Amino acid sequence: MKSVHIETTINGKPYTFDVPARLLLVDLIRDKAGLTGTHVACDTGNCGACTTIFNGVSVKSCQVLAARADGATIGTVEGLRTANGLDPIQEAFWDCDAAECGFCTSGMLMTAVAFLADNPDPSEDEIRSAFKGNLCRCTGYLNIIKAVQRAAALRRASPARSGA
Amino acid sequence: MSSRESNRRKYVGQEVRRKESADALVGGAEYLSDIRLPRMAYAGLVRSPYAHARIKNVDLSGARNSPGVIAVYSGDDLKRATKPLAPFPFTAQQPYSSKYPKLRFADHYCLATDKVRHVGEAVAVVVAEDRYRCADAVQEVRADYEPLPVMVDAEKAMTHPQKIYEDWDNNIQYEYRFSEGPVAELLRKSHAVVKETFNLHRYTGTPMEGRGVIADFNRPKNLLTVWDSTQIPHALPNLILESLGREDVKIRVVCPRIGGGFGIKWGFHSEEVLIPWLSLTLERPIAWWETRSEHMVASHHSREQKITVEAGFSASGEITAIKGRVIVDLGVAYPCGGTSLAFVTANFIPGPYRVSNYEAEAYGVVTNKSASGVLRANGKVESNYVMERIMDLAARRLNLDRAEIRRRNFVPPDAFPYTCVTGSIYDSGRYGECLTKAVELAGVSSLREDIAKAAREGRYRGIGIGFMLEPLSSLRPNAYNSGYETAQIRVDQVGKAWIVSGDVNMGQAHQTTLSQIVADELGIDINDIEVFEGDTALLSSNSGSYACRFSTVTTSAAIMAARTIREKMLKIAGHLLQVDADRLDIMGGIISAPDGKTSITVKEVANIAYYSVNRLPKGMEPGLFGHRFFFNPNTSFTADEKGRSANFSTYPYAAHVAYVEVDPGTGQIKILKYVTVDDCGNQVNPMVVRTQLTGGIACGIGGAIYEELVYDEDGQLANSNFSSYLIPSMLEMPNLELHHMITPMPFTPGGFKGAGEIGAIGPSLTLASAVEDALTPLGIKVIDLPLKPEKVWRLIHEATKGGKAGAT
Amino acid sequence: MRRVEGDFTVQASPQQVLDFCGDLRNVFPTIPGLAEIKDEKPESGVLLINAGVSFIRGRFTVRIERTERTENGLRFRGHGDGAGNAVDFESSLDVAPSGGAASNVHWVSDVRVHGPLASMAAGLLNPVINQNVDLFVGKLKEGLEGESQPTAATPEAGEVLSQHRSFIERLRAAISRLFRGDSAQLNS
Amino acid sequence: MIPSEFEYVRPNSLDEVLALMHERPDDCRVMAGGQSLLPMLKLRIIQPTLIVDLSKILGVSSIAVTPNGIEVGAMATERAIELSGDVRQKCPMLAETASVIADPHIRNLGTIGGSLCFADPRGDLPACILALDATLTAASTTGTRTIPATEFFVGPFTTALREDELLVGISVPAKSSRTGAYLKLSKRAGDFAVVAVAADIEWDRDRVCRAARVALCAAGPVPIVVRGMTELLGGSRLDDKKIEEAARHASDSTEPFEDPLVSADYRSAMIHTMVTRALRLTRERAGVNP
Repeated sequence: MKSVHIETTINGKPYTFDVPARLLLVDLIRDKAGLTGTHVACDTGNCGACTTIFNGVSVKSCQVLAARADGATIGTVEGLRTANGLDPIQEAFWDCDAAECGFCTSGMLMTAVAFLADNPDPSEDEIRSAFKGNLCRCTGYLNIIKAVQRAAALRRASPARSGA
Repeated sequence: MSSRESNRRKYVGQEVRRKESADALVGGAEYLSDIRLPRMAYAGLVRSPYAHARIKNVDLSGARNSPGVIAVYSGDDLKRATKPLAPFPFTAQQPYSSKYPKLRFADHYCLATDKVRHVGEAVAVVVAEDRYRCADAVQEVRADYEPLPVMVDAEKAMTHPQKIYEDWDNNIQYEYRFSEGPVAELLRKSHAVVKETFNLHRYTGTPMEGRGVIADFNRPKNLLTVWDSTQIPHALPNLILESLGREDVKIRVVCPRIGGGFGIKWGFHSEEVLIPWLSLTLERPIAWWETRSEHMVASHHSREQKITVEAGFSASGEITAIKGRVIVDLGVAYPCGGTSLAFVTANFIPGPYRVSNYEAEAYGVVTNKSASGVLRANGKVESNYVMERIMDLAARRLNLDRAEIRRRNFVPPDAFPYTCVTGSIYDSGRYGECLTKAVELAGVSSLREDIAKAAREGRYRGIGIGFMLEPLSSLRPNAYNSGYETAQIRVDQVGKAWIVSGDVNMGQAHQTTLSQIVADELGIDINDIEVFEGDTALLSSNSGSYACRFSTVTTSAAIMAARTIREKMLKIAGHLLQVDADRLDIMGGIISAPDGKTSITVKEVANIAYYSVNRLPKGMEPGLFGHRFFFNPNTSFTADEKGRSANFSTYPYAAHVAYVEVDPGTGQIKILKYVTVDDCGNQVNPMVVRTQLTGGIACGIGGAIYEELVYDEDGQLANSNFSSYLIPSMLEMPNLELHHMITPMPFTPGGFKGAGEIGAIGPSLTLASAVEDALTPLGIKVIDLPLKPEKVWRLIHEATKGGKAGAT
Repeated sequence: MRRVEGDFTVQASPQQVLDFCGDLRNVFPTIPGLAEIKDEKPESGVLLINAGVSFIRGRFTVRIERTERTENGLRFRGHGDGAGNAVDFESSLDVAPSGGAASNVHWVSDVRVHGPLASMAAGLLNPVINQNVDLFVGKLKEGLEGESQPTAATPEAGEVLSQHRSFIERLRAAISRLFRGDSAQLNS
Repeated sequence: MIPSEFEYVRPNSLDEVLALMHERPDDCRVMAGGQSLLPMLKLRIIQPTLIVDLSKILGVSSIAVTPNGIEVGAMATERAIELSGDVRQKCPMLAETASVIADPHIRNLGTIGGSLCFADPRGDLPACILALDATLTAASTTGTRTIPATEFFVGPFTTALREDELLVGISVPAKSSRTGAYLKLSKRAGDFAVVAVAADIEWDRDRVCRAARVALCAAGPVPIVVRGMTELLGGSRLDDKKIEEAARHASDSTEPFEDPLVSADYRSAMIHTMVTRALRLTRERAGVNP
């Protein structure tokens, strides 16, 4: 059939959709769920601006059919902020001036969330390899590396408050 | 500054966190493609697969009955309904009264009418209910073409009989000449002459957010609102109306949050007429934003120039004379500002050096490629590159140290303001000190031992030295970029300040830095300030954001506007406190007398200024409002009798030193150390300055090694998406050591010069110098760009046909 | 522009080769990815072709015409468009006797690919074009030598013939036309 | 950026998939991780009529160590292979290859089966399994068959699988003492290879080369096993002269295609450079100093 029924969870909230089979996951998030914090900056899966958390791992949501979201749990940038303020990763990006135009920032943040979950104390080289698939044109990346290192330190100091 | 003045300085100079990041970090910033309007329809463009072909016919029937389609139009429809695109950046077809520059424009409608001139030129547009079905319908349009010979070499196109524009006598769109002094004679008599021809490759800025336009025509109000991810909001109302051939419609242009520009959104593009026309015609909101593949062919490119430089030197290394010839590949003659590339390059080949005898001819030539336009430090990357290469080659020829030959030619510190040979007035600088500091901080002498050790192990390490001077904050006669900027500040009834500037924020922290400046001028808290840019309903100005003019004219207009409000607040407070106004000071929102006891808050003064106006001094108008213009200092609109013109207002500069290893087996370059010393005048926010410089250097490294737009002889672009157009990732970006000098801009209240572009100039010239130094044993000259591994490998391979160094 | 050329010897006389190839109705069935013949005349035709390789196929509407027939050669020109791409090609066939009843055919084809496809698969277009041309020449050779048994049994390198069942019947019809001797039609 | 319309089915079992592939061989397109397929769909290079999503077929994503080697399910993700202790221990070159593919986000979904069936001549895993002398298992409604890796890649994007066959497993034979290296030269770290070399050397007890396999990707229309490496390197301790000979032989026996972004002569020279470096690294990893 050319359309699919989807029951999914985004940022902890349940959603139900009936969408064309060809719909991309990034368009489900942006157009159907109205969460426009996730962005699209290329059409070949290279830029990483659409990175989100999908069943616990980071994926490029433009490289996944929305149909696959049925029964999945999804995390987007809008889910990072909790009742008691920003996630340490968001604070670290702000302190280290790791965002300028902001278009790649949501992808960078979600990559950092997934990466720090598995690497609480990463080296600089490990950070650089983790962000190989996330392009930025404004910052020149060095502040993003510092932000991830700072976020790792903040989370090690108070692991309880990590988001997503 | 007096002591009272100094404690007033609270924010400028501090590393304040960026206000703009508050919403971006939570996914709350609204970019163009995030905007949703009721009944919004989507436009999709049908683009030519041919680089040069006559359009035989465009069959729209297939698309017309495709599901969800609202309307379909071709070039002929648009030719009947609109005018050719207005000649941005000029308000008139013949802007210059002087003999040179000579410039002409072509009649382009917003869809191709008679023929297509580059791959990706739009021939038809489809409007549909949603983006998905729009993409299906675009595929159903059948266009028949009759291929024509394709021209992809600018130099050949200059004399080729095949015309890209039938009504032109040749393919030259722009011509510029300059001559000062007996150059030919001096070159003949020079001790040494270095002559090279540099082929600089085409690349582009690819902001993460591509271009996009949404237009919504409200017939009852006769109001057309245009959302546009653009750097020239204030030029667009006139450009759109002129190109639509209409006078009656009110236009409001709104820049939503912009995801990067870098000059690629400084230009007038066909979609900025087509989408508004569709909304006027269909009376529905219409949205279009480009895919990345579309961006690579439909947004402009830059940098592609062939430059020949012939420079004479005395025995002690002083420059005697320079002759330059510049050919810029302009691609198709769209009105996106590419004509200035030849002018800027030709005007600044002499760069930071004392040159009094200079001759230049420069051409902008059309070819069957996407249009060329401005891109971060356009004209300056190219002119600095060729001159720094010439200085290195002269140093080698004259057996001089590379830093020493530069010091011997620099404009000395006491010569400022210095009128250079082509007429520009360099504002202030300490060039020699800057270069010396960079060489010391990089530890060049200790690196020499490292290099010797590596050489013994058959490894190629080298040091690159580069100096760059960057002309900024420019203007042109009879043009949208007329060089002034406007700032309007209003302190409201409760003492909050609302700033509106004619500039455009696309990631350069305008909101943060303007808040810092105005908070200090008004003595209020930075969080009591809101900044608006890019909305023509709030303010009218000239063009928008380019060439770091924010640092020179926008900050100055804001400072002047703030000071008029400060003066009025002090007058009101003085009247109320019965204290002489000029003995009062404002700090943290409190206006107080020197005794520290008598004071009144800004909020109370504001309340009185708007409500209890009876308590105002006699005859004083209500309200706290300042609106000032600030013109580019030390510039002139017209060239003098010798053709010398001063189009740029301020001149930051920098020295870069790179320590690299070249892998002879693959040609790859590994950057081991990269040190910079920048002088961008006073700094509003040192953290933002460092980030802007780092981003600039990343753009420079991309252009130097990884990014390349390759056209084959059929005019097909070989890399039209992000899997083949290679932007540096985090792994390609070396750590940097950034150092600074502060030589204020003497002609503006703030003294800022700007740091947004200069980073992009350094890497190509510095890495070329480093690779050349590393391969000294092979006697290689690095001339052309990019420094991609294959090119470096070929330099080594040809120099070592005997296979000595071709070791793996 | 990509130039693809080669030559092959075939067990047919130069005259037979020129007759066979001169009538495009014989050549069309040998084109890999052929989906439908919309219009078919000896000197020209319009075809629907699923061009590409294995699962990567674009649907192209292709017009081919025989532009010239000399004493020992043939010239063809063609244009195809589909999915926003366009392909133009000019091909030439030169035939010379090469002992006994065989002849040597030298062919050259200049292929110009326009549009997103040209840039998408820039580096890969060459092997894909080469592979399709090898297939085409192989089929043409078979058509010329009148080998009747279809070669569908053994999976051809890069082309699993079972994908184009209708193609085999067309090949047989073309061969039978050649040997039924209604050559009058061929020389029109 | 937007795929054309297609039908979508997400079967729960392998048999359902095989039945579908049997009924509709002409227009059925299977999707594993989708990381190679999605860009092709978005750019409309591929416009399939039916997509069969394999993501619910879990039985074929396991990685198991067996007495005669490693069995990798076709649906195992590149990330799982990269991080698998078993693979790192038993067959480190396979883990090394997986780790240099694209970026972590792509590897989290991309599967080894998807990558092998896509058969991009510039793909990393095809060259790797050739050097490892692996065999592949294909299933269809009529049963399963094994295909040696050397006969699997038939042309660019074309494999020996029949229309109704699904790749279900890859088995890498254990070798008593082997070392290997996968070296990739690409412009940026995550890009497709300009050239990549998979080298696998078997050593006898006193560290003399008993068998050598070298495979190249992006060196031609298909991933290539360089013929005659065992004859050339066998019996040696891979001294520099032998390695130079092997590297020149590898470069001479390939004819890379011309590409506007990478010229053929540069690619040939890089085959020479990278084969040399891969063999030296393999030698080093075996603790052999010639």
